[in-house]
Formats: sequence, structure tokens, C-alpha cells
Amino acid sequence: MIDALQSIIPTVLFYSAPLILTALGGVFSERSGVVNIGLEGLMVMGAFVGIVFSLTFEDVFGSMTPWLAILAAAIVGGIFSVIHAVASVSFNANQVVSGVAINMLALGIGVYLTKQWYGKGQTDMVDGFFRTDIPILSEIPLIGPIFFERIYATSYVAIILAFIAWYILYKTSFGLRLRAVGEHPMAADTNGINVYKMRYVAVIISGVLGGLGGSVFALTIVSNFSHSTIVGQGFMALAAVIFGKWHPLGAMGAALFFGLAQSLSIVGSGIPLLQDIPQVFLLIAPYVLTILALAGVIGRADAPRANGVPYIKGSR
Amino acid sequence: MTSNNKFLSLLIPVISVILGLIAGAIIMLFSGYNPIDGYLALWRGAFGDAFTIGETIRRITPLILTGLAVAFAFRTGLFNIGAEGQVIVGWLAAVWVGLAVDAPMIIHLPLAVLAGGIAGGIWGFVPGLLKAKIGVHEVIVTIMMNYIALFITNEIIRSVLTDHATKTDRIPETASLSSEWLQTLTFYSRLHYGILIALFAAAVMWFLIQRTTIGYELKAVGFNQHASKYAGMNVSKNIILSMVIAGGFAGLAGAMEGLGTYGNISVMSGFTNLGFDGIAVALLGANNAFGVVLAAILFGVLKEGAGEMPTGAGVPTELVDIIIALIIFFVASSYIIRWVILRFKKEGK
Amino acid sequence: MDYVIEMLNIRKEFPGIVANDNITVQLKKGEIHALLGENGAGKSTLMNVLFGLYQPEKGEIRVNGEKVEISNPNIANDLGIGMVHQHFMLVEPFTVTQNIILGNEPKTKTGKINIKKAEKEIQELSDRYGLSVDPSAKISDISVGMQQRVEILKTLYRGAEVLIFDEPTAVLTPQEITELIEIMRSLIKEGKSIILITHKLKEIMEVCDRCTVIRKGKGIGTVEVEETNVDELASLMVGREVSFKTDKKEATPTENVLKVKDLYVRDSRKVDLVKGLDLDIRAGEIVGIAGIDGNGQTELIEAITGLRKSHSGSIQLNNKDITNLSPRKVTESGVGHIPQDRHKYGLVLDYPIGENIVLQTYYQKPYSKATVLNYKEIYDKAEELIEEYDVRTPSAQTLARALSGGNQQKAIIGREVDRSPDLLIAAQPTRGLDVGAIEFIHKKLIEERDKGKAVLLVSFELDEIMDVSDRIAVMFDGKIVAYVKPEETNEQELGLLMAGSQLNKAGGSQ
Amino acid sequence: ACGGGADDEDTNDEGSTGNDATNEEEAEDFSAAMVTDVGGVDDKSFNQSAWEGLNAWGEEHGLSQGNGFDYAQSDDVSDYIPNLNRLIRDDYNLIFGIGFELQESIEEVAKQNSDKHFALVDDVVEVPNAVSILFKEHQGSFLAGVAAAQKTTTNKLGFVGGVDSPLINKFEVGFIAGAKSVNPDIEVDVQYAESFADSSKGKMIASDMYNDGVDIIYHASGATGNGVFNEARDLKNSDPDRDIWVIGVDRDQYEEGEIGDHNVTLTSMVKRVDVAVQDVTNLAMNGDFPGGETLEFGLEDNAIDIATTNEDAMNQEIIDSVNEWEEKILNGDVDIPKTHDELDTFLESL
Ligand SMILES: Nc1ncnc2c1ncn2[C@@H]1O[C@H](COP(=O)(O)OP(=O)(O)OP(=O)(O)O)[C@@H](O)[C@H]1O
Ligand SMILES: Nc1ncnc2c1ncn2[C@@H]1O[C@H](COP(=O)(O)OP(=O)(O)OP(=O)(O)O)[C@@H](O)[C@H]1O
Ligand SMILES: [Mg+2]
Ligand SMILES: [Mg+2]
Repeated sequence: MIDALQSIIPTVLFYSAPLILTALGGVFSERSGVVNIGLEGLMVMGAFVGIVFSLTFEDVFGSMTPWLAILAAAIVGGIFSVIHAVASVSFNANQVVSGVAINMLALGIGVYLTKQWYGKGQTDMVDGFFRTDIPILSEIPLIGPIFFERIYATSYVAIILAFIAWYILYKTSFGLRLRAVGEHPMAADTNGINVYKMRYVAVIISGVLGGLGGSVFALTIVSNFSHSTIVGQGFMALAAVIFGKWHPLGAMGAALFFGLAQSLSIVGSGIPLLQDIPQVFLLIAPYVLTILALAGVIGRADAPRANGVPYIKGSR
Repeated sequence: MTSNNKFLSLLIPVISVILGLIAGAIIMLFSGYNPIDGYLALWRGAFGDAFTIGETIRRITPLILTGLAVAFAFRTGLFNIGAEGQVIVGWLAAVWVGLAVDAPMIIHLPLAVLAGGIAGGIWGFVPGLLKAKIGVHEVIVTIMMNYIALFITNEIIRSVLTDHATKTDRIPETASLSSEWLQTLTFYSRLHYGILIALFAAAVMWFLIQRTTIGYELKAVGFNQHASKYAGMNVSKNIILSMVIAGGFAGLAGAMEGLGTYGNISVMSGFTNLGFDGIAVALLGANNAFGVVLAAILFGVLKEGAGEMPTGAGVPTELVDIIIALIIFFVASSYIIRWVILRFKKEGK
Repeated sequence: MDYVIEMLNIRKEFPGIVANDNITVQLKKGEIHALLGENGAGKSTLMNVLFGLYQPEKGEIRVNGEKVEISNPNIANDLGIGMVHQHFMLVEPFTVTQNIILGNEPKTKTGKINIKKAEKEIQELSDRYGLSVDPSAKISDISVGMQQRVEILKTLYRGAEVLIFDEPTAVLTPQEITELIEIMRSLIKEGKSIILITHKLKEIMEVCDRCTVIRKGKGIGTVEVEETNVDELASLMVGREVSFKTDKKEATPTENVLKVKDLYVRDSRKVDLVKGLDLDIRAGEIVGIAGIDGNGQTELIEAITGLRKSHSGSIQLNNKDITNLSPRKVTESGVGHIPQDRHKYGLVLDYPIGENIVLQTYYQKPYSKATVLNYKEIYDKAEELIEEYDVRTPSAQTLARALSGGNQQKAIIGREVDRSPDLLIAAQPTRGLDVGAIEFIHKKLIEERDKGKAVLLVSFELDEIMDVSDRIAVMFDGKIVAYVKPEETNEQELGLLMAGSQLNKAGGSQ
Repeated sequence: ACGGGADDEDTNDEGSTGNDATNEEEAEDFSAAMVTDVGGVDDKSFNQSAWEGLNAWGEEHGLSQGNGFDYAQSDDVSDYIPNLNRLIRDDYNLIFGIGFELQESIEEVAKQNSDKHFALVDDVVEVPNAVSILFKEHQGSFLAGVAAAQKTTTNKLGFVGGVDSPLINKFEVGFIAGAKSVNPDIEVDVQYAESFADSSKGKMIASDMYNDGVDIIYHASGATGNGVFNEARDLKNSDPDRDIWVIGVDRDQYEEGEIGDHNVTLTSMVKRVDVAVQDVTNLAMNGDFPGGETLEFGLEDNAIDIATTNEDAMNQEIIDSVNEWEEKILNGDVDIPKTHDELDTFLESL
């Protein structure tokens, strides 16, 4: 039992971390009323920057490289997301349309530049992150080996960020304002809150977190960048946002659920009882489980009321 | 006032395309390519000769249908990210019927096409039902349904349609949309009769949405469920119907691939992207049938033309993705373009 | 002169319309100043200009004699101007406290919002002005009247000296209105000044000191309330004579149309809100339901119209059972319904007016044949009703959203009446409308009655109930507790009945 | 020399159509081009290898890209036909389709253009003016299995496949046969990711396998394999003494295995597409185009190879054992299975 947990939980954690980070970005953006289906693109951008940075500076920064690389990815992700903010906040663009464009643009730019800079469609391998034991915590009996041994530090960064995001959204005035803007922008406006500014900030945060998520994915799992580095993870993160009812901890839970379902479907094929089940059932299990969970337990999830609605001052 | 608006609605996409192409040219210049060569290659790639024209039309065909699939759901206030999965099952079903049934063309072909549409419809039914009855967000369910479609289809190809092979046999002529005549006309491009089905589907969508009580109800439900209920409409039924019809369009797109372009189905190691491109096509086409056709044409031309750019001008094909993305941005931000145009007009007066 | 606020020669344009054309309003310290005008006259616009939401094209604003530029609500707040909007500016999932402090949050040293401190302050403020608001309640859980007090607290919390109330009483029950008036008086006592927008002339007469009248965007003038009367105000505002007492002949009710027996209806939380209700309405009469909001009126109407399932009991229309039929079936059996919430239920705001006109009949001939719509028929009908019901709209193609509330309501009434239903249910049909529009709607209801239709009127306005009904059914706690004739009762008696008192001509109070 | 199955008599018969086309031109006028599959020309795998072969051929004959040889890149399965036609219109004499995905496209185009020569890598086309180039992956995989069986300390091996298909089954089956030939007690855990691009799944599977005591994983899964390498490198990083290995595929994946001073790539099953491409092009240029035939390239052509770059890991003992089995294969002493059914009979015979 403990053995099984010790094999499943670290897997779940590394699989989920990029989804958690990106989904948190989605939560910020959508809580402020800006639909963000461009998460996939933000992850692509993050993965691209994370890998390119690592390739370029691995020799300079040594073992610090991956940390600096995800930082760089976060910054570039934030800058890149400004495009989405300008279109959907300032120009009243349809936010879904703008998000779709972000997805295409990021992949286009990423692969185009890879070809320009490296003369081929995929980069070389980088070292990226490695698992470590978390000091002290890994010594705790029972829990230590399961949760804190041989873990990517980035997984805990993701989980801690989820709690920070929760604190920011629900305990600080910034969070209160951000949520107000996503529920009833005009009310926020009449209270003297700058709706546009809040939405810009929220979208940029989603870019930062999406960039972080993409780079963590690239640096913990893939080790290089190509057109097939990010294939659908951003959409899974979007699903986590909704599954988690637009709540940071909910989104984290959803991402962990996806990871668990994936992990079980792989571990499952090794369990004697399940061995006779055709593999296809294990393959689709994570997705079917998600639908069942939604239909049976989670049910209706109401988006922030002003989600997707451009705010036009003075309109009724 | 309204004619002015109509004019603007036409002008804005044109301006967006021009701006997108200009941006593409600038990028080419900066990365050391000759934009004129690049665009000439693009042109040759899309319209160079009868063959490329045939291929361009062939590429447009499924895009129209997936565009309609997304647009139709949008009109009822639903976001169908599931066109991808609906395409896959539609493709499977069409080929399956193509292989399993033995009948004269007049029966076989319509049956196979219909099977594709129905399979897509069933794939749309699930998220529709869950949305209507339990309120589960259709975006997640459709995303999940995409993966389920992919894996199940692969398994059926391997275990049911073939004896553990990667692709099925070719469908017989009686179920095929391809035509010797069209192919000879276009130097053996894979142009097939599916384009007629796609255009007909667009006309059906227009008619359904604009001219029938069904469309009237679907749109009303999309705008305001409370008022629709008050007016005696069955909100659940309309949500489900909308997803089923949308899925049906996407399923037809799959049938086009299975019965027209490829004539079979292979195990897929990833998504076809037809469904995801459909989102862009729908939105670029402002979710209306005519717009979707135009957007699919634009999309198809650029994508097909892109193939020639690396050989013709050394430019990576991804440049075209960048250009398309920028065009979408410009259309989406039409507010600002509109504003600029109106500004100019005022000053002109 | 010690004016706290002066708005001088204000002009505000919207595309294609001049909403405010050279309007002047001057507010004295410590007064309640009414702003009166028809729907669409430009009152809200003028106040939004004062609050910094709109920028005027022309004109000047002075606060305590100093010229100011109010380019956003923050500046208005800083100048001590607070506004209670016509449509509440409250974030529903938030608590009272969160709504009030939004934008001015007290913080602890760690940057966290100091909710405890805020709640205490709000409790104090609430006690001081007698508002009795629960600071930790969620907005979505409290009544409309409470929500309005939250809006008031919001302005007070920001230290407003001048409060603007935009139609505060349109959404309130008579009790709540009385309480609001008390609150306004206590505000004045504390040295605040108030601008009050209302369509109810009686309220102006009761609480206001002066009244500025606006007609079609133009300022007509300011009058001392003591020196005027309701009729003069009305004709100043509309530009013609208005009659308040609706003329109507004696009703001649005939056979029974609606028969509700022992009806039970539950709300979404599975609580019975209609509890064994009986109700009869005959052809040719208007039955008015008087009652305080929340006594089951909404659920009763929803049950009759099929929007909500009833739990037990029966509803008969023309002796046919219509209990728990679908809304469509109910409509087809001959029920018309002017819904209480016209934006939520009455209209598809993103459809053109023309298409809203056939909202229940689109699937019938001549509007469609074999599911194909006939736009010509639809729009011919729309044009006809627009003409007949005086719906002011640029065209039948205009989106319903673009119309003013009064005109939206007229379109709905036209649609419902035109189907000529045997039973017409009118829920709050005149809420938020100006006296001219109210007069028109009352006339239409009476016309229907005279054509031999049954009319069920639900209203929180006792005046309306008394004026229009032939019979009043008093509803309390999910039941009809009494029937009275309007000419045999008065507001005091009705008020007591609505509060659940058993007294009637029959006997003493409890 | 050309592939083992290429009978010279056949070549002359079937190639006659081709001869008409080529005889009229000087050898120098001969040109060849290739269409990649969606992996692209720089996939560090067989597309790239094919392109290297074409380049080597061009160099040999003093040609340059665009002038005697070229390639067309496919970004999408629907690009194959247009790309092939583009090259036909550009009048190349011999056109390669790289990857089994191009099978139908080559077949179709070859039928329509009987005056041109075509070649398909990794699958069979039955058209007189096209040649099919196959590789004996099962041979290489068998040797990989031999090496793994020698190396393993846990007697547990893993195989990660991309998409479950006859082609990838060939890798799987060859690998198992090789391992069990050395030691029948060895267990091989087999998993398919159902994708050639899902690194996270590759990593999860690898993590699960290594956790279960598997110490060597052979992957035939394209970019999914990135995840396998990633996991192995990570394990090696945290415990350099632990024996953790990956066997690469298609080309020498030595570089993917580098981690600090160590390398987790035990070996790679190398498919020399370049050798085959160069061979076939020369044949065609010389008028010996083996049209209609299926050429199977294997160990005997030096077109299948086992990498020994990682000298620390592939010690002499292992190399000797591999060579020994290679000898047996070349002598025809072992008949390596290619399908699950053949594997079953093979294992029974052990
Ligand atoms: N013949 C008609 N007469 C009156 N109104 C019409 C007529 N045809 C359409 N309408 C209504 O006018 C509006 C515009 O219709 P139109 O057919 O131009 O739509 P469209 O340009 O295709 O755009 P969309 O499909 O995005 O609504 C719609 O709301 C439609 O219901
Ligand atoms: N944001 C806006 N854009 C365009 N027109 C507007 C806008 N706001 C108000 N109007 C128009 O300006 C005029 C005045 O509207 P306003 O809301 O000020 O009227 P009002 O006197 O408050 O009416 P009511 O009694 O119905 O509240 C109306 O014709 C209205 O349609
Ligand atoms: Mg108003
Ligand atoms: Mg009003």
C-alpha cells in the first residue's frame, strides 16, 4: 500500500504541477472577467522560453539555470499575455477569439524562432529540474517518504502558489477588487476601482503563471522544445479551472485529480486484476472519470458573472 | 446607418487580412527572407495550377464543416471545443459503413455520409445532455470527449475494422466521394464532391438559424434561458439539439476525410486539428454561416499555400500560423479598426 | 447662497440623442431635492454626470461654490458625493461588508483585509442611522430593501455628505418605503443633503423640499414643494393634464375563468411558499392581489403559468385542469402573462422588438409555416402593435435592449394583450414607469376587463391595487386571507391585513 | 550491396519502365528528392537520416540542394500528396516518401505518374515504378534485447511503444525474443503510450516501470521517449550508483542520455535510412531501379546497427554476446519473430 502510494503520489505531483500553475493563471484571468482559452498558447510560450533560456545559459548559471529559466518564462509569458489583454480589455475583442489567436500565435512564434535560431524544428535536450528530497520533511515517518522524497521542488512551488493565490484572491483587497471586477465591473467602477487596470493585471498574472506552467512542464518532463511539446495541456488546465469552480484550491484539486487518474491508468495495467481489461479502457479512464465526477459530484459550476463580457464604460 | 454597418462588417475582415499580410511581410524582412518571394510561393502553393487549386478546395471542405460545428453551438450560447472528437468519430463511422455495407452507390454513399453525421451528433449529444440536465460545463466535457474519441477510435480500427493493422482497407467506390473526373480536372488532386456537401451544410445552417422556428428557439435559448422558458420553449431540448446538430456538422467533416480525401481511416497518434481550427474559422466568420465559408476559404488558402513557402522561399510554414493568428486578432479587435475608420470618415467630411 | 451642489447648464449627448440639454439643478444644504421627469427624460444621466460616470459636453459643476471636474467616481467620493443607483451596484456573491468596503478596504499590517474592523464600523454606522443591516450576510440572501440599505451604507461609509437616490422606491414594498423615508429624514438630521429621483408624486409631496422638473432632456424649472400639488407636478412633467383616478365602469363579472384550489407550491429550497391557496377569478373582473413581497405571490404566478411545478392542489382555467402543464400548454390554454422581471423573463433583449412580439406565437400561423418563419407577417404584426401601443422605438428591427424600460413594458403588454387571453396576469406592470405610462397601462388592463377577460393584477403599490382592481385579494403567508372591495376599504386596513392581522369588518384586532 | 531480398533478375525485368525514363538522360542529369512525414527533416530520426543519405549521395555526385536533390516538408498528413506532386512537377526522377504514413500517397501518385520512380521507406507499395524499403527492425531490436539481458541486474526489462501497430510490435517482439533468448526468466513489461508525442505519459510509464524494478527500458515511441529519457536521467542524477538504462531507437540517442558524468543510454537500435536511401538512389541513377520490389535492409547491409557509443555501459562482454548473436542471425541460425504470434512459437522453441 505504502509502496503503491510512494510510486503514485510523486507521479501525480510531477504530472499535475504544470497544470496547477497554468490553471491558477486561468483562475486569476477568469475571476477578473476575462475568459482565457489561450492558456495552451501561454504554456507553449513558457516551454519555448524555458528551453531556449536553458540552452543558452546552461554554461553560465550551472545548476541555477532551470530556476532562472522558469523565471524568464514567467516574465515572457506575462509580456506575451499583454496581447490578450490589449485585445480583450482595451479593444473589446471577443475573448474567446483572442484566446484562440494566442494559441496559434504562440505555437507559430515558438516553432518559427526555433527554426530560425537552431535551423531545425526541435531544440537539443537540456538538463532541467531533478527530483530532490525535501529537507526535514522527508524525515517524517510514513508521510515523509510518500510526499517529500524524490519530489520536484517545482511541484511544491505549484502547491504553495495555489495557497498564495487563494490568500490573494480571498484575503487581500487586491483579490476582493479583482473578483468584484469579474462579477460586476460596473459596481467596481462606481466604487472607484479601475476595471481596465485590474483586468490587465489579472491577464498578465495568467501569462506569468501560464509561462511558469509551460516551462515547468518542459523542464521537468520533456527536456526540449518542438511543436509537440505542449499538446493539449493548456486545455486540460482550462478544464481544471472550470472543474475547480474558478477557485485556486479547487483548480489545484482538479489538476491533482487529473494526475491521479492518469497515474492510475498507467499503474492499473500492472495490477493483476486489471490486466485483462482491454487497454483502451484504461486509456480513456481518466477522461471518463472526469466526466463522471462532474456529472455526479461537482455538478453545476457558475462562472464569474461578468466572465467574457467586455466592460464598456457607460454602457447599460 | 445599417448599410454603413454592413459595409464596415465587410471592410473590417479585408483590412484585417491586409494588416496580417503586412505583418507577415515585416516578419519575413526581419528574419532575412524576401517577402515578395515568400508571398509568391504562398500564392503558387494555393493557386499555382489546377492541382493546387484542387487541393486548396479539398482542404477548405472539412474546415467549413468544423467551422459550422463550432459556430452553430455558439449561436445557442454553447462553446463546442469538442469538434475534434466529433470529427474523429464521424470519420470512423463513415468509413465503417463504407466498409461494412454492400449497396449501390445511391444508397451506400448517402448512408456512409449520414453515419458520419450521426456519430458526430451522438458525440455532441453527451455534453449537450449533461449541460441541459445537470448543468455540467460543456467546455470540460467536450475536451474530455475528444480524448475518449481518439482512443476508442484507434482501438476500433485495430480490433474491429482490421486485424491489428494501422489502417483500414479503402472503402469501395460505392461509398466514395472522390471522382475520377474531378481528379483528372485537377491533375490528380484529391478534390472530391465533399465541397458540395460542405456548402450545402452551410446553407442548411443559415436557413435553420435565420429562417426557421428551430433557429429562432436555439438563438433565444442562447440569449436568455429564462425568457425562453417563459415563452414555452423547452430549454433542455434546445441545448441538446444544438450540440447534436453541431456535432453532426463536425461528424460530416470527418466523413469528408474518410470518404473523400483518404478513403480510409488510420490509427491516429494525435488529433487531426480540424476541430481546433474550426474554432478559429467559426470565430473569424463571426459565427454566421456565410462568414464561416469565407473564413474557411481564407484559412484553407493560407494553410495550403504555406506548404510551398519552405521550398519556394525558404520561409518556415509557421509564418502562416503567425499571420493567421494576427488576422484573427485584428478581426477580434475590430472595435478599434471600426473606430479608426469612423474617425477617418469624420475627418474626411 | 449656500448650495452644496450646483449643476449649471449641463449638456450630455449620446449617439443620436441629447439626454441632457442645458439643465440646471441646485441643491441646498440639508434639503431633500426631488428630480422629476418621464421615463427617458434624462434624470439618471444627469446624476451619472454628477457622480463622474459620464462627462458632460457642456456646463459646470460646483461643490460648495467651487468649480470642480468630476472625471470619475473616485473624485465624486472625495467630494462627498455618494449615489444609490437605480440598478444596484452590488456584487451578489459578496457579503454586505465586502460590498461596502470594496475600493476602501481597511487592512491589517500584513496586507490582509481587516474584516473584523470593517464589520464593526459598519455595524456602528448601521445602528446610527437605524438601518439594521447584518454586515456578514451575503447580498444574494437579503431582500431588495436590505440591499438598498447596503447601497446607502456604502455612501455613508465613504463619508458622503450628498446622497443621490435614483428611484429608490420603485423596487420597495410600502413598508420598506416608509422605512426608507425615515432613514432619509435621519440622514438630513445628521446634516446630509439628498437628491431624490422618483416617479411617485406622493413621495415628493411627503418628503421633499424642492423639486426640479425635466422634460425630454430639458430643464423645466424648480418649484418649492410646499407651493405646489400633485396635479401641477404631473402636468409640468408630462406637458399635459394627467388623470390619476382611472375612469372605469362598474365591473360585470360573468362565469368563472380561473379556479385555484388548495394549492401548494415550494421554492427551490423545498420550502412551501404557497400553502393551500384558493382563488377564483371571473370573466370581466380585475382581481388585485395585495400583499407584502415574499408572501408567495411570485410562486403563485409561476405555478399558474407553468414556470414552476406546484406540489399539490389544482388550477383550472375555464373548467379545464391546467395544473403543472408546461408554460407552452398554459399559454395555449389562454393565459397571458406580463412578468414581474421584464429583463429576465419578458424579453430576449438581443432579439429585435419585432421578434420579441412573437415570442410565444412564432411557431404558429401566420408567423411560420412548417417551421419556416415568415418575417413579413412577424414584422407586420410588430409594426401594428408598435403603433397601437405607442412603443417608442426607431424601428421594429431595433434590439429590445436599446429601448427604455417603459417602452419595453409597452411592447410586452401589447404582445400579451394582443393574443387576447382569457386570463391576463399582470405582475408589477408599472414598476419604474412614469405617470403617463402608468395611466396608459391601467387603461389597457381595464379595456381587457371590459372585453370580458379575467385579469389578475399583482402589485406592491396599494394605490395601483385600489385604483384598478374590482376586487382585492389580500395574500399573506401563502394564502388569500381576505377579499375586500376597493371602495369599501382603505390603505390602513389593507396594510393591517397584509401584515397578517385577522381583523376585518367582522371583528377586532388580535 | 543492396538489400538481401533484391534479386537481380527481377530488378532488370521490373525496372524496364524506369530504364526508358533514365536512359535518355545523362547520369549527371539524374535528380532525387524526398517528402518527409510530419516529423520533419530535422527530427533527429529517420527523416533526418534519409536527408543525410540524400545529401551524401548529392555530395558524391557534385550536386547541391535544390539543384539535383531536395526535400519537401510535411506539417500535416494532408500535405503528403501536394508535396509529392510539387516534386513531380519539379521533375525529379526519383522521389522518396519517408515513413509508412506516406504509403497510400506514394501508391496513388506512383500510379498516376508511371514515368517517374518512387521509393517508400517503412512500408510496402505494390506499384511497378515504386520500390519499398523496409528495415529488419526486429533484428536490431533482438540485439538490443540481447544487450539488455546481459546488462540487467533485476531481470526485469521494459518496453515503451508509441502507438500499438504492426510496425512497433516488430520492435517489441524482437526485443522480447532477444532478451529471452539470453535468459528465459527475464520479464518484459510492455506499455503503449498511444502517442508519439506525449512526453508526460512516457515519463509516467518509465517512472512506474523503474519503480517496479525494471532497470532497462527500450523505447520505440518518438518524442514520447523524451519522457523516458528524462525519468532515467533524473533517477541517475539522484542516485548515480543505481543501474538505470534506456535503449534508444532509430538513431544513436547517446546525447539524450547524458547526465553529468554519466550516460543512461545503454545503446540504440540504429536504423540507417541514409544507407538505404543512398543505395537506392545510386541503383536508380545507374538504371538498375528495382521497381515493384520490396528491399529489406538489415544487419547484412549495415543498415541496422547497435550503437556502442556508451563504452562504459556496453562492455566487451556485452559486445561479444551481441556479436555472437549477430553472427547467428547472419548465418540464419535464428529466425527472429516479427509478430506476437511468431513470438509465441519462438518462445516455445526456446
Ligand atoms: N426578411 C427579414 N425581415 C425582417 N427581419 C429580418 C429578415 N431577415 C432577417 N431578419 C432579422 O434581421 C436580423 C439580421 O438578419 P440577417 O439575415 O441579415 O442576419 P445575418 O446578416 O446573416 O447575421 P447573423 O446571422 O449574424 O444574425 C436578424 O435578427 C434576423 O432575424
Ligand atoms: N449609455 C447610454 N447610451 C446611449 N443612450 C443612453 C445611454 N444612457 C441613457 N441613454 C438615453 O438617454 C436618455 C435619458 O436616459 P436616462 O436613463 O437618463 O432617463 P431617466 O430619466 O433616468 O429615465 P427612467 O425614468 O426610465 O429611469 C434616454 O433616451 C436613454 O435611452
Ligand atoms: Mg433613470
Ligand atoms: Mg426607470
